Amino acid sequence: MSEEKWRRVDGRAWNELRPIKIESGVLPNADGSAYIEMGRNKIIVAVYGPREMHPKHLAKPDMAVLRCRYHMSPFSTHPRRSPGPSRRDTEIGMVMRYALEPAIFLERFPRASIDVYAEVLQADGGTRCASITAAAVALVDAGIPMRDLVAACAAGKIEGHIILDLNDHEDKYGEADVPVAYMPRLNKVTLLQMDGVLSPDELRRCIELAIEGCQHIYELQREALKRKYEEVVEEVKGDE
Amino acid sequence: MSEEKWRRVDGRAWNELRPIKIESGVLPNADGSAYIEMGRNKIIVAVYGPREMHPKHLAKPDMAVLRCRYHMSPFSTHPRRSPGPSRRDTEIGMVMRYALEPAIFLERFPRASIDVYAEVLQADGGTRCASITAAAVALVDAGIPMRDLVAACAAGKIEGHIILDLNDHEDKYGEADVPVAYMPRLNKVTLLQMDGVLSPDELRRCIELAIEGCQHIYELQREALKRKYEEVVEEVKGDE
Amino acid sequence: MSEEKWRRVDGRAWNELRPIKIESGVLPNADGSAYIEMGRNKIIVAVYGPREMHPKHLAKPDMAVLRCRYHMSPFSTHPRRSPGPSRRDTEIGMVMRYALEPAIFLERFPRASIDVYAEVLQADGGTRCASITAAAVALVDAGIPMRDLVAACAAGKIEGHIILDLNDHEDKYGEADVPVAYMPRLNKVTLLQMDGVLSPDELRRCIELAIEGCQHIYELQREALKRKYEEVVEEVKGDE
Amino acid sequence: MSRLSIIPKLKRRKILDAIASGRRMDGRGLEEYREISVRRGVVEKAEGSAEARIGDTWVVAGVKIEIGEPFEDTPDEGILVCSADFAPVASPTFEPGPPDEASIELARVVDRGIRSSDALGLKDLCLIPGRKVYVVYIDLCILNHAGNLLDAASLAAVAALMEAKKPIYEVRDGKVYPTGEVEPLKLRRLPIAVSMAKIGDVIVLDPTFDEEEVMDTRITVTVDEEGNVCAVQKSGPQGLSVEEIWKAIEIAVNKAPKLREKLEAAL
Amino acid sequence: MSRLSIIPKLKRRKILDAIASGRRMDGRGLEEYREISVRRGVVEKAEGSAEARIGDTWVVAGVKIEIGEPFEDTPDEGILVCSADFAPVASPTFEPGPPDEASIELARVVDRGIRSSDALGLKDLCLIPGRKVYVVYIDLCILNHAGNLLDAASLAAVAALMEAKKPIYEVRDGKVYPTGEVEPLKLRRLPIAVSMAKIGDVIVLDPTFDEEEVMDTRITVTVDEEGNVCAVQKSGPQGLSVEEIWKAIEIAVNKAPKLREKLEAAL
Amino acid sequence: MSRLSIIPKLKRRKILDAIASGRRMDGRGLEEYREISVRRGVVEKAEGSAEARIGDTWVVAGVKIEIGEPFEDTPDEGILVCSADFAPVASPTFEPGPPDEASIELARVVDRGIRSSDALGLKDLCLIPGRKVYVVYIDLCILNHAGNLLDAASLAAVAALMEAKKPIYEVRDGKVYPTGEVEPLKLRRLPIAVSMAKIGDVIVLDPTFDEEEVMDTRITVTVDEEGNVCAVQKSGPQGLSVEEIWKAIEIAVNKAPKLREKLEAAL
Repeated sequence: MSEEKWRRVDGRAWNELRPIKIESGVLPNADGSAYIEMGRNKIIVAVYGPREMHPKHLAKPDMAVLRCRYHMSPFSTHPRRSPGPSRRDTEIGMVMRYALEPAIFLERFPRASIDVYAEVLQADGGTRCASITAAAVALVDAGIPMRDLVAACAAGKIEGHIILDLNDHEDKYGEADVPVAYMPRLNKVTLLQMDGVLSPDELRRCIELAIEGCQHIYELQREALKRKYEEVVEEVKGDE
Repeated sequence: MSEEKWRRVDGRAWNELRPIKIESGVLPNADGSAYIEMGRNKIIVAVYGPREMHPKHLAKPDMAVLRCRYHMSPFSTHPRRSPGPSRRDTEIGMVMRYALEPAIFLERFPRASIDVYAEVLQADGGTRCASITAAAVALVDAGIPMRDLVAACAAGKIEGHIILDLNDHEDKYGEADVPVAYMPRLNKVTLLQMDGVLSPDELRRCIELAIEGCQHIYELQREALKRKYEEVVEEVKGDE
Repeated sequence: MSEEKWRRVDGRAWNELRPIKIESGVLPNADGSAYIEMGRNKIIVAVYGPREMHPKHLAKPDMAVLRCRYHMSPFSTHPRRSPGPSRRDTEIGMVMRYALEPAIFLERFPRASIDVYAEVLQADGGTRCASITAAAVALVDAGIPMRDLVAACAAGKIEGHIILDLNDHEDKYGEADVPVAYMPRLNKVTLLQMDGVLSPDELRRCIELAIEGCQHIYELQREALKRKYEEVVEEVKGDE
Repeated sequence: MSRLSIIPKLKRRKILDAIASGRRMDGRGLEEYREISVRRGVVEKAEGSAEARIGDTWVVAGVKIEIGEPFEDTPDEGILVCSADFAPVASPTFEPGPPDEASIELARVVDRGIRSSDALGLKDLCLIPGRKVYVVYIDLCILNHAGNLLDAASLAAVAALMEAKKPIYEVRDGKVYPTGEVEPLKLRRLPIAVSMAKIGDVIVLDPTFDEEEVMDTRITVTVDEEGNVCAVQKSGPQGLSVEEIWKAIEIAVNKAPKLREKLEAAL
Repeated sequence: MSRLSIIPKLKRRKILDAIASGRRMDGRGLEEYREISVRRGVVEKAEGSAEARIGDTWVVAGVKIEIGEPFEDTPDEGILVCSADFAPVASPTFEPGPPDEASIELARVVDRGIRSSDALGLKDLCLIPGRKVYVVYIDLCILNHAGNLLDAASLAAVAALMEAKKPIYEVRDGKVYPTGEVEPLKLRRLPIAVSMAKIGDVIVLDPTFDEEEVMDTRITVTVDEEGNVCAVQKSGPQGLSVEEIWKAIEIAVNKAPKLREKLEAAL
Repeated sequence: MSRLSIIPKLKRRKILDAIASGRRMDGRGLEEYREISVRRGVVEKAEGSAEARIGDTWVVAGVKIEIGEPFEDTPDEGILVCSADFAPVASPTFEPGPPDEASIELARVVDRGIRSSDALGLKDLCLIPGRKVYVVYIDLCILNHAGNLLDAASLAAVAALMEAKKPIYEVRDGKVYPTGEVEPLKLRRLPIAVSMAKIGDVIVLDPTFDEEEVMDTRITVTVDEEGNVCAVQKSGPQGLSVEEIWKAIEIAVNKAPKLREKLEAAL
């Protein structure tokens, strides 16, 4: 396959993820939190809840309501962004909610809200996927019972090549971008969007490639959670 | 009278209405609705209610509250309008409410709201009058008990001539514009505004001319409602 | 002291206040009100309350809530100001609240609100201090029980000289501005801000000078209230 | 409003009884204004300013004049922007916030009175067609609301315009340069708003706050110095017969000259 | 939504029962559209306009074309702005106010379908790089919401663009001058949105309002005339298996040509 | 607040008892800071950035530099814009929405410290008087709120400015052309904010979230490297005696050099 030899702007192989760093429990105030670096993306996610819904009339009698807010810091992009929420922010908050909701046992917390806040400190292509990946870790960190983790990354096409995990440049100049979120154990896609032009067959290959990426990210999520757990255990031991 | 011979930009006689088309029951979801074309004006009006007032603290213990919202589609004018509500929209919503309120038995629906929404798809002078005319039809279509219909049209003055039913051009370049709404059976004026400069006598002649126009429009309203009623009857017969 | 000889743009001595005029009870509708001119500043303050808090959830079970709103009329400055509230307005409303709150027996009116509205008709440097001075008079005029009056004025530095009560020009071109509010009987500073660069010693001298100014303004506040009281007494006598 | 909750119903009854006797609650006749005063020059920093009081109603108007770009469809005309702030100082019912229906109506009716009569001569306020025109802002600040804001606001606005001075610019090479000089805006007309309330079957002039609370409808007729009408606004939830409209026009045309005197006498 | 309050639960039960039998509540097959109609030229004052109806769903699209400045990072491209108004005429649940999540999603998915496929050829809409470009506004007005707004909005938008004419400008000395002539926007592709709902284990095409209320998730696949996909949007609170995704893509590619016929036949 | 509901009253009692013993709840002395750390360069895409932590309080500041038009009344000065976002990640009490009173105050006090001391030398940031100047944005993002946001925000802002590089422009024929080169903003002063809370009769340095909840008032004194004061802000519902003010100034002047060391040591 020619794609094996061709190299990308940043030197990665076609099916190679950017360097990823995930840390959980980074925010003392939040019930759960996570920090993710995915290439030059830097995102912090906080989870508050389950907690009493405010305003009350939005509560549901038989389940918790998941609310997701995606926000980019004014300095996260070039040029500077205006601090208020954009229509893009609103849409990404919505697709994050749909991506995470199937993984959470919402029905265990009637009338409650679970609030997920993603704050993008630096953006470099693929922030919605990185935010979902971090949010899943933060949800577990908050002790919220989950059916599965949710891992997310994009695949796409540039100069005729199908590639994994587009950076900002590839996103802008490429032919297509397909962000995917995936629950590995339940084998379900919970986020699927597409921008660009692809034949149905190329689209399938992108989705399959993105799912492979998600599987790898899932391992990194588990390691981050395990690391945190070990730290806690060591702290407890240290206290003895 | 010289006004008999003089002709307008669009060829109408001084006391001639533009072509008017009224249809009721055009929106399946609304409790009542109407579509009006008055010259090149194209407006849809929906009525929702009587229904529970939301937010509750706006409800009145002894009568329904009528709320009117007038909105122009961004593509209804040249140049394009911004989609948000303008101060003009707010004022027209208010005068629509005052024009329609005397015709409705609001006291029969304590604590309820009756919502009238006018959406202007194309504007060509006289949209507030056309909206009121359509709204009255939509209110009847919604089955709301009425003291009378309300018909509306403007009179005004251009190049020294008193004229009926100004179009956009006459509104912009004329000397005065006098929109009037009228309840024909109760013989009351429920909308009266004036823009421009008129002697008191000219103002009276404009109001009288506008009232004549309203009487004609009233017939068209009744025909539209009758046509709808006959359709319903025929449908019912067809079903038998 | 050389400062005794040096004169300011408007001819004042270094420790001289601008001409001040205070009137209380100027607004028939308000529970209390005051009008102040301090140089070319012209400000009206209205007090409404103690009254039922709206919205209710902001009420406190054991005390009244003081709310202050500072607003500049669009024509109060050059160039014209946009009519909406600015971030500066919000901050001044907040510091006004902190400046006045210690003087009021808020605990006597649980669940109530006391609303102070300052409307600046003309601004000429020192509007926050003039607003606080007028607000204290308006609170007394409203019959609200007070621990003390609050008087406010600024001191600062221009061309190396420490001066009292900066006008707009001195505020803009001076080295520092120190607005102070003061409760004379309780001997407490309730507003203290500083803009500019001062040595700690200069800052102390500014604060001391501003407190002297406040003491003088306090006499003017008392006279304004007394004048009003005498008017009332005379009206009552006149009625007999 | 014709359908009222209990307290306003009692108030309406009292007001109607008074009116039936030909005298209002405050002792005035049906077609009588409260004490009117107009004072110009109250805000020195504005290009023009004035306050108007009608009884306890108190409005301040400020005029600011700037340079701006004309609207696309009127490239050779200056711009008039009229806005009203129902400052919360003015009434226990006003709250801080964006303009509501009532303040929008107030500004628009004052605006319409000035605009329809072309009192400002907008074509005289163009410096470079399509590029630079004068923008005249009239800002209305309501300080005390005791009924009939519209007539007071209209008086204050026109008085402020009468006093306003615009900076003179020199036009050279398609650019404008301030000369440092000013000259008065030349007002071509003095539109005067006259408002009446219909309560029951009676029309009363210059309604108070209480009368407005119980009125059936209001009609404002704006009249220029030649007795022409240059704006009308009917507002409120009841209809008017044509006879009532004729009567309102007549009252307005008759009363406007007295208000114009106040305006012209103002310092 | 998979967890529903009582009435939707009953509704969901009924809808599932119908689907299980291979026929929907309104008698349609699982992969069948409601009656579709497209009409062009409904708003003469717009540069292009069209209405689309799918069953009782009714959307009007208007295209306005103006001149503006390009974005900093695409100095040689025209600008496309797509917005949707869920006018309160359209549904008892819509309220006046700023755009909510659903209307933002609608506009963004329609926008993406047109933008990704570069249907407009944005580079052809540049007059002076970095300075003057065409701005094409597509405004979607929802008149009646009976489910599957997205496909109707997408049809109306593309039909309005097909009809739209842009004013021709002459570029001279770094300035643009209107010639008074117009020419059609040349559409390079006709993207067609095809939406499906997953309810239980079944995928149904063109969901109604009731079906959308009880669905588990929705997937919209936008397809161009060569059978390429040019936008996908999965929306709703449940996941999809890859098989379900493959199936949805296949249905969309198969159904799009029929919708394109409607579009091309529209007057 | 001096009048508190029941739980804060108990908390206040505990905090007062601790203070009376000369040690605070977290073991610190009255005039002792929590652990402070400053790190520069955390957001590579910004022209400058830094994070500051004081105990668990965590603030990130980003500096962006653009070209814009000067304000009318300062045609030869660059523009400084400082804003703060109390991101809802930072506290269970923060909600998404427009800036509230507290975030406005935070931004304005940080702004004032930098502006009054003319740390940026705004006159050096002018390219073409009246036409083109540098606009320096400082955006503060609060990530965790554990009390004394102001000192942390001020540290982060100044550290980000210390690191910031501005693009160099060439001015030719009244236009500006980017050269592709950058140079550091030259900071002329390093203003340091030192905040204290008065609780009962005691002044404590660097208050925690709990201490701020029960404090009577707060005073922030911003000090430059020569020991001059360049901003003061008293905030909170109680008054201060002059002796308390003198003491607060003294503490601030004494403590600022230690914070400045952290700033200068930051990488």
